[in-house]
Amino acid sequence: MASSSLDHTLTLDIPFETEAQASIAMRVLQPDPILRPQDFEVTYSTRGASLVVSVASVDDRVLRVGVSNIIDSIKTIVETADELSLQQ
Amino acid sequence: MVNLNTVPPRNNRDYYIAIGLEGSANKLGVGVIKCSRSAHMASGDNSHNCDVEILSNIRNTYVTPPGEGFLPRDTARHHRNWCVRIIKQALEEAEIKNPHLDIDVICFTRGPGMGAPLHSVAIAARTCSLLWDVPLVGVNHCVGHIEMGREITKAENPVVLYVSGGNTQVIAYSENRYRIFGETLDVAIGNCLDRFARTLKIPNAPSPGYNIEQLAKNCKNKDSLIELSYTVKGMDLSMSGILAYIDTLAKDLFRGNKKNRLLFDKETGEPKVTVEDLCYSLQENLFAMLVEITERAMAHVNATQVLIVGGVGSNTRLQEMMGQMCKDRANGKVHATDERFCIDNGVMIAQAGLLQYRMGDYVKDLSETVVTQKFRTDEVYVSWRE
Amino acid sequence: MILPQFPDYEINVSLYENVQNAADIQSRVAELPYAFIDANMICSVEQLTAAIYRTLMESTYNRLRTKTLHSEVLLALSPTSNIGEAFKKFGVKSTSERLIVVQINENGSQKIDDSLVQGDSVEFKDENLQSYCDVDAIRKVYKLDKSFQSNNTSDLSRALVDAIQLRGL
Amino acid sequence: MSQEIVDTVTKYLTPNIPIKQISQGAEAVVFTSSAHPYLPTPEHDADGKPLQYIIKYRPPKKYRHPIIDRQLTKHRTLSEARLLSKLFLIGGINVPKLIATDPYNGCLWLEFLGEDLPNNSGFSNLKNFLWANVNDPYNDVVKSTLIKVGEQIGLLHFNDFCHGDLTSSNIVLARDDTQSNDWKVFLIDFGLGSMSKLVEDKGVDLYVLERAIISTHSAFSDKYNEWIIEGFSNVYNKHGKGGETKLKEVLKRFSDVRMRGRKRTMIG
Repeated sequence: MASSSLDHTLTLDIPFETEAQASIAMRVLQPDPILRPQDFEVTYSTRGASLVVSVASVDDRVLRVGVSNIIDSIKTIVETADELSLQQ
Repeated sequence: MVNLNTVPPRNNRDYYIAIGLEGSANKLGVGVIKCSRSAHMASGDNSHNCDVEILSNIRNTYVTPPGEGFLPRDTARHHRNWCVRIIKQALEEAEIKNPHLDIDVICFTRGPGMGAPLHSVAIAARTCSLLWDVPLVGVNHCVGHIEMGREITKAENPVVLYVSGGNTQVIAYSENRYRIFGETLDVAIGNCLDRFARTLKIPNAPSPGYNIEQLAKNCKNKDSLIELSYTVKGMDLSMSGILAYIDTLAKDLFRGNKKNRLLFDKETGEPKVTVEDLCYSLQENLFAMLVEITERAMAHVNATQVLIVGGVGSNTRLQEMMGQMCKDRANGKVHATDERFCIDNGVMIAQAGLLQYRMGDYVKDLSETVVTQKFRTDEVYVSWRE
Repeated sequence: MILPQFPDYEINVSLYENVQNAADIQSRVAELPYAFIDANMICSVEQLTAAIYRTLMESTYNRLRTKTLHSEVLLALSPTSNIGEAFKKFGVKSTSERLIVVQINENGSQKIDDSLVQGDSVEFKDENLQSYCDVDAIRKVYKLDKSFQSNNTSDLSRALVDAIQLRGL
Repeated sequence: MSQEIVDTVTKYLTPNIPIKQISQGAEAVVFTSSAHPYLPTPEHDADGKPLQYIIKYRPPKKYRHPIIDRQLTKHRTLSEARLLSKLFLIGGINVPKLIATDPYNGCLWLEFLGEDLPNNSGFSNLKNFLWANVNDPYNDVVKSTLIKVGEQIGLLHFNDFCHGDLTSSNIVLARDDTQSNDWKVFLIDFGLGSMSKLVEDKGVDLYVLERAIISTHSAFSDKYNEWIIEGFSNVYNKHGKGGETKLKEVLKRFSDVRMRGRKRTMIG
């Protein structure tokens, strides 16, 4: 019932340097629960070196706020990966 | 029997290295500690005496303009902006070249605190853990303060007064938990001082409480006091009424409300009371209440030591009053940690987290790393003490 | 008798029955260096000695409300701070047949003048006091309402001692 | 340092009153004495042993401002004395007898209650009593005693009084002879007590005691707290519909206070 009304959707495709980094980003993001699952859904997956974020929401506003928070977290992950990855 | 050496250090080292990340309020802190794996830690109750060496302790505080408090969203943004830079700086200062080999555990604050700032730091902690393949430990912020305080002061079993922006608790250890004997029934002491500082429109740097303390020191009329209610309820206390009342006084003083006879002379209309007097009376009253509930807990559990932790613990007047109480009470000793460790920092998270890690208690699945705003001190199972 | 906390005061208490000259004594109360108490209003030794204790306490901390220690004893017995009332309720009446005489000497000892009260001197002790105290009058003066049920003198006495300690505080 | 306190008290009570310190609470030092402040002949118990008396002294606290200290000492000494006197007048409530009050020096004389428990288990307050029964924690004597504890608190609250510091050390058990299992329950230490009709104060009282039991007897606290509430409810339920309604209000607030305590937002 609930998911049928989540008709505002968006898919983000975020390229990382390596497949491993994309997978790390997915695992970092996955654990956090969504505050209002009836209004907002998100799934994380990877395609090659890309992180794929699929979002569905009840309206544009909720979608915007939710996506903005996710992007904030992804920025931290990207910066961490860039600056703090182990030197080969 | 407590064995703190169950998990061996990585890379065949004879010492542990832990990094701690703290960001539950407006302070972002990262610290790296080193701790030898000495034989005496394998048995007995030595968690207060781990020979910790602090390799780095970096902090960055989000300071708001006078009259403003810090909001979760803005604080989280501050932490995100600084987090990686601070971690990098802490690693460099600690001369960590290869975190995969040189670090045993990444410790981060899981709560209590403001959700958004906690989360922003947890994201960085998880990423580091996966990048470096180093285990994670989620730490209770209050337990971090307690363990750091015990290590710094070598206080074995103190009654802990935890006083900060969000917490006012009297805690004592019993049967593997830090149990709360008394606490505020409404606002926290630090919050109370912060809010009064906002009414006074005094600067938030270095901290509102520090500036109130300086004003109180400059009070010219220490022989008299503005009468405030004294609201100790058993081992608990209430502060919201006192705050509301003194806030009204301050506002009347600024507005020049001559009808307030307590503030203005009936004949001349001259003010009888200064901002310094208000700060002095507020501190004297609130701190007397804090010391009293601490003494009550000491009497209840037969303790002779007190440890003050949390940001308000760096107030010298509070330390002085606590010291006097302990002195009069069977020559007990007060152990105020020094300011570097009273104020939120990463080292304390590393210290508590490392103890937990050495008992084999670390994150097995990232779902255990979800942060929580509400996380009571007595929820943590303290495996590292008898 | 000496109260341990106030060793400088020597206290004498005498109890008389079949008193003949109550009216005479009452007319001279102001000039005689004693406190005269109607024994019907006293149900136990502790009731009176608690009042004496309070008197010496107030004296030590300069808080006497009356001119002499003897008049202060009468006030101390009373649950209210009205001195006239205290004398009326607890002091000697022209019709009193049983009397307690209290003498407090600061520094040095004196005896109660044997010829003062014309009556039979008996021991000042609980059994004697209980046998003739007027429980109803006492309850009324100390405003003990019906909800307080004192089945024995010791409960009654305890309530009076409480009232004596806390008057005016 | 507490020698300084002993010296001060000795000076003020004079050496004619022998004192022995038995405890140093947070705000008061408690002594026993064989001397009565004003009774001319010594009192004895049923076995002919001379009675002891309690002297509860609130020393000046140097850590706090002298104005706050004087006010608190006087206020608490007097308020404790007043409460003891009022509570005695209510049938069924057991509190120590008030012997003398000295608000000028922060001193109360009280009746001595309780005994030393067998096997070095300490003085017979509820805390030590429960420890003494740790090997058989749910025995009938423990149960009936805890129900009586609840009844005392119930009587207190039903009559609109609150204790303000209800811990297991502030509940004293006394019995007529050392063979008896019939403990009489006394509430002591009313320094923070008050007359109060507020459900909130009553809820906090119950919460404070519950937490005291949890923190010192955590393994058995569920049952213990249940028995206390059983006794507490007995008192209210004796007063018909009105009593039951009042009981519901107090217990509701008690659980609210508990939830607040557990879930209070705590920001680092």
